[in-house]
Amino acid sequence: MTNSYALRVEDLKVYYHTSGGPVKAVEGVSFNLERGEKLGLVGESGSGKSTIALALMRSHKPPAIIEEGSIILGETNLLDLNEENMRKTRLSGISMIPQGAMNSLNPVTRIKKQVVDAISDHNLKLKREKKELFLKDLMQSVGLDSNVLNLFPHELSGGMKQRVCIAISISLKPQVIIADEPTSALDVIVQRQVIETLSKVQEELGAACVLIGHDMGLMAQFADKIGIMYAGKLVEIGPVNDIFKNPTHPYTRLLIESLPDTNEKRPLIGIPGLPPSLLNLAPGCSFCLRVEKENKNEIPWVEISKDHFIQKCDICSDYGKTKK
Amino acid sequence: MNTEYVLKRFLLFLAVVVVAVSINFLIPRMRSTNPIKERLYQLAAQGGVNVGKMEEMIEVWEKKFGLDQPLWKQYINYWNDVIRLDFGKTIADFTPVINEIMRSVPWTIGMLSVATVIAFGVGTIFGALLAWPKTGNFVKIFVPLLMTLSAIPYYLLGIVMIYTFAIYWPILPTSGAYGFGVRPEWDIEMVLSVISHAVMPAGSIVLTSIGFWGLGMRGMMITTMGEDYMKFAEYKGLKERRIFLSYGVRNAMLPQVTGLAISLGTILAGSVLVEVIFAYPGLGNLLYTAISSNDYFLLQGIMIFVIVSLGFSLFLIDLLYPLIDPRIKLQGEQQ
Amino acid sequence: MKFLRLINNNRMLTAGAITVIFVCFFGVVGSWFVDRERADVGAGRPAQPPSTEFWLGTDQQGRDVFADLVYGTPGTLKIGLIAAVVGVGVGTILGFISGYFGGYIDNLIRFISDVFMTIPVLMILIVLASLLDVMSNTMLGLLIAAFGWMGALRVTRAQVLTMRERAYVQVAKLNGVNDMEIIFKEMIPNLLPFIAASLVGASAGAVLASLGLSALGLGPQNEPSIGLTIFWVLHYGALIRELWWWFMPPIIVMVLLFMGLFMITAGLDRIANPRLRTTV
Amino acid sequence: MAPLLEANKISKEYVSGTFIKKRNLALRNITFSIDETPPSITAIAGESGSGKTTMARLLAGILEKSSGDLLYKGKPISSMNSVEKITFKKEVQTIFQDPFEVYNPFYKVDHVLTTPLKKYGITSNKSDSDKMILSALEEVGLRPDETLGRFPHQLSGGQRQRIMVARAFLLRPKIIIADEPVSMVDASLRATILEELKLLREKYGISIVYITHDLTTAYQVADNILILYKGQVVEAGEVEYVINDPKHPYTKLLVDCIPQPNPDVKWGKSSESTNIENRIPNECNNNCLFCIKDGNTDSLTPMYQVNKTRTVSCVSYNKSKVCDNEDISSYFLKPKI
Repeated sequence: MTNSYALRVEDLKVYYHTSGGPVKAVEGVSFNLERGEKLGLVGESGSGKSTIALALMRSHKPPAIIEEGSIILGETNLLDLNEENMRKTRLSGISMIPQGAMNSLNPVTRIKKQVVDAISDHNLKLKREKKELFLKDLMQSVGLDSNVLNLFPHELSGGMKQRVCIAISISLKPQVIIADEPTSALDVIVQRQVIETLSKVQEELGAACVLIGHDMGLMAQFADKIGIMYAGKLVEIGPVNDIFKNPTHPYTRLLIESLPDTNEKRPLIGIPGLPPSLLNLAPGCSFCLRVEKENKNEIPWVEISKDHFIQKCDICSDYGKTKK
Repeated sequence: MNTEYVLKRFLLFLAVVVVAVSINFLIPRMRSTNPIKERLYQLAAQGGVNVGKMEEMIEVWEKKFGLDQPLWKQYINYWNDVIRLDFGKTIADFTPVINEIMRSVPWTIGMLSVATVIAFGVGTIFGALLAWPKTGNFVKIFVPLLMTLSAIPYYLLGIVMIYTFAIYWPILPTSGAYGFGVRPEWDIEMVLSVISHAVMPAGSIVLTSIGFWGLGMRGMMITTMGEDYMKFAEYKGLKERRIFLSYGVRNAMLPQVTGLAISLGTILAGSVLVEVIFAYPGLGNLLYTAISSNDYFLLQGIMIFVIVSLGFSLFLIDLLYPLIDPRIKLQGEQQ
Repeated sequence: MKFLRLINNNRMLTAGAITVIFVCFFGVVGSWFVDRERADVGAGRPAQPPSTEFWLGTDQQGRDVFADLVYGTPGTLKIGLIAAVVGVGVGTILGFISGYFGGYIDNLIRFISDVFMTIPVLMILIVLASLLDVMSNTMLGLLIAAFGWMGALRVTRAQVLTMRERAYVQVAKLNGVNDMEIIFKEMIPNLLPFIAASLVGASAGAVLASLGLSALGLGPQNEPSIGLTIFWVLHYGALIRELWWWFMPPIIVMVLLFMGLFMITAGLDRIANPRLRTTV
Repeated sequence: MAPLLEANKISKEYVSGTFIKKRNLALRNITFSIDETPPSITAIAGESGSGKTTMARLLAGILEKSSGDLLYKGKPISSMNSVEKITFKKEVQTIFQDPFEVYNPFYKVDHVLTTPLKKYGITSNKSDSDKMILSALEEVGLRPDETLGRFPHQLSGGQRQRIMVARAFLLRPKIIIADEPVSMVDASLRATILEELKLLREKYGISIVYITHDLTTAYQVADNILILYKGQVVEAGEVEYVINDPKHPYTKLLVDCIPQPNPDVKWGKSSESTNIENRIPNECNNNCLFCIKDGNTDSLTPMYQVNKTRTVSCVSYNKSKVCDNEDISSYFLKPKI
């Protein structure tokens, strides 16, 4: 059977095994990405979004263990690959733009070597002139001059460093690019430049992209599709317009209502309570716990409109709804 | 290179030299008695000292210290001698102190630099492997051994080694730098003799300092592994060997290399006791001779020589450091 | 309860502490069994192997090796402790002044410490010790301390510098807390593991230096210490003459002490630097 | 009536190097003030390196200024006696950015609440102080049983930051300087903290200086806003107009780069370049900080008053009147409370 999906994640479970019991960082997350599609994965700290990114790269470290599920890149389940094949798949099949833009490049090596390292460890052999041309094109595609190649990381600004990271990440034309809060340390102007660069190269490549973050504004600008993570679970996923116009899960709804904008001044309403501890979290609806309700039943995954799914809990789904 | 940085380092070097020379100048003048005269009279009383030579010696001493002159003049004269490397003559055979020093220095540098480099190399690799999660357990068995050895003072290990390998099982020579019957020429016999004599003193230093380098490297490597560029290196799908060497070890080693440079710089002052215990004819042993025979000029000469060359080598290291860490140039500017 | 958990979590620290305490008590408990006089010259026949009368034999000058050890160990420990407490005390105070107040005073202190760091300490000690005619263990300790305060200064200064910029110090200022109270109530509690580690490290360094000086015959000659024993060992060629009962016991005691101190440092390091809290 | 807090031509220069001096002018000649009534919320916005944190620290008296005067109740801080200084320290409080760093890991969170009550001599009576702490915590919507008696690492970032708001409130200050109070707090909790700051102004008449890089929260919270660029105020005035109708090319660029949480308002639609060089107006005489590349210049473009509540430092508006009052806040909208 062939499918058009670039990435299919099915029922992914990642637990951190601590002395106090398992911390269910990712609990049964499933989503699909078509070629060229941009998914924004949103959640607060500890919601499991960064753990998903690590698991997709299979770069999670003990005590984190992928308990169950599958990560299917094109036709291959990444969880079936051996270490060496997984290494080769990184960058060539699935690549990741890291969070810490400031420190993601080796401080003592010139940029050129850091790019070439990545290429040569994937057995891509180019003749000298061809290589120079390749590197120059690569730099140009992220809007950098080719003389950046001869510099050290500390000679670049934050935005330039992050562009270099993007350039490295697309150098082997992966099918999927993951970007974990790629602009968290950058100023707004540079943030826009970096996100636009990412958007441009991703479109040129036709790669699917997962942007992980907590800034709904950035997601609205970038993504085609948005997934909301809460307490290790994907609680809602859908096309970006549906999510903003018709947020259905109570957490999504409150999150979007709490966002400040520059249209009109209004009272800001935050989400009450705190997210639950993921240590030994009981099954059931975890948002209920935040608003002092309880639902221990299995929460069904419901498609409420085309491609728009939510975890539909009968108890809390109307929580905090203002009558319109 | 950053001028501010060079200036600061050079000033430090000058200060070290000035302080050392001044201490050397002041100490004997703070004592009520005159150590050289005392010692010479003592020798004369026992007989067997060439009276003419002794007179000459006292003359040299008087001239050198010029105690009749005002203190500032003495101080200037003293500097004059230091700059010309004129440290006076030894009591034992009236050879110029600088000649004695120059004869000892190569032995010390030769033996200790080899020992230091070996310990550094082995320790650094060990340390890096210890921190690397995928290293096999067979490496980790060595940890307690290394830690134990690094806790032992090298000269105590030296004593145990002499007893074990030179006396109990006499397989290595106990003392000296080469065998009695061997003529100091560049031939195989001489080389073998030098090596066999250096094995134990160098070995005691290597064994006790591998742990120091290893544990330091392990700590740095653990810190480095938490860095973002290590994570990105993994996302880049690099081969593990490359991540380990070009990304991990390359960065974790920076402080280690500074440490190595400093150890190499301090070699001259490094291990008096090892040389004494193994009767190795280096600078440390010369210092011991100077102390036990109350040889004032020799003592002073060694002190100044060591401190100046040490200060100078540390200054050189500071200048060379930007070569291994390209960031240092910038850091100097940013502060 | 908390203490028990500390013992369990930090076995390195516990093992080190037990070893050091054992070495310290060795002198105290040992003195119940042998008299001070047996550590003097001529207490027995020279160079006798261990027997029921002399448990560890006698040395070349007829001292009881066991008694020498029992009365020499505290001497060595005393030198180390004096040097460490004085050196770390001075270093910590200077580090605080340097880091907290900054400016010219910081530049000056740092410069002096850099100069001291560059000077080869053992060599200076050797020369100074050779000039002092009569010396006691206390004097030797102070002499070593004079060259052993820079490590504590560096550690304290670095910590104070980062702490000074920490927002909690700023908040304390906003809360109306004055400089002295900030140092003692906000900073020192967080510095304790570092100060303790410096203290232990400095003790080890001081014992090492004192052993070296004494072994060269530059230490106190009239009070028993392990270093002095080593000096006599070298002086009388105990190695060549295979008098193992003479030179092995002091070496073993010192190795135990150094290992204990080393383990304590490693244990404290794990408290102060959580990043190293992985398996050893 | 003299303003409550007044910065008069205040500058801050950082100097480094022992032999070769390096100078970095972080804040240039800024004059502005905060009145006691009506209590106001003023946002100071800019990117990293704009000098906004320097500004916060200067206003709070944490940092020493290089030149100019900081006056509280009409009196320069530098010539205050100790009693006046304590009053200033007590009445001008700061909330810091990082809600973890502000706690000494050695103490329970109670420490930051009990200390100021003791040190400022507000009460030494245990039951009084407990009562005050409880009411302050309730004011910021925290349950005392969930917060008191715990160590900082046992609380969430949002809780910790709200305790800091409670701490500031405990001293009944006249001004709170909030230095990026929500940038390190999760999105779902930001709204609550900002709303509390607004409440403190409305209920207790505390003026707020809100330092931020985020123009959307500035818009929601503040009455007026200052935009800082390289240590200089490039535009100031009523927040509604500054954000929705920016005048200075830099403010325009910043506003263009706001990621609006609305998929219909996309960045890409404003097709103008995001490079600063391309935003320099044609008529520019290349004589202001914005237009000179890596520039350092002492001749700053004057502030022009473009309308009643707005001032801009850009040559494109040189048809407008040059501000005759140095104090930019004199052109601010007076909030109605």
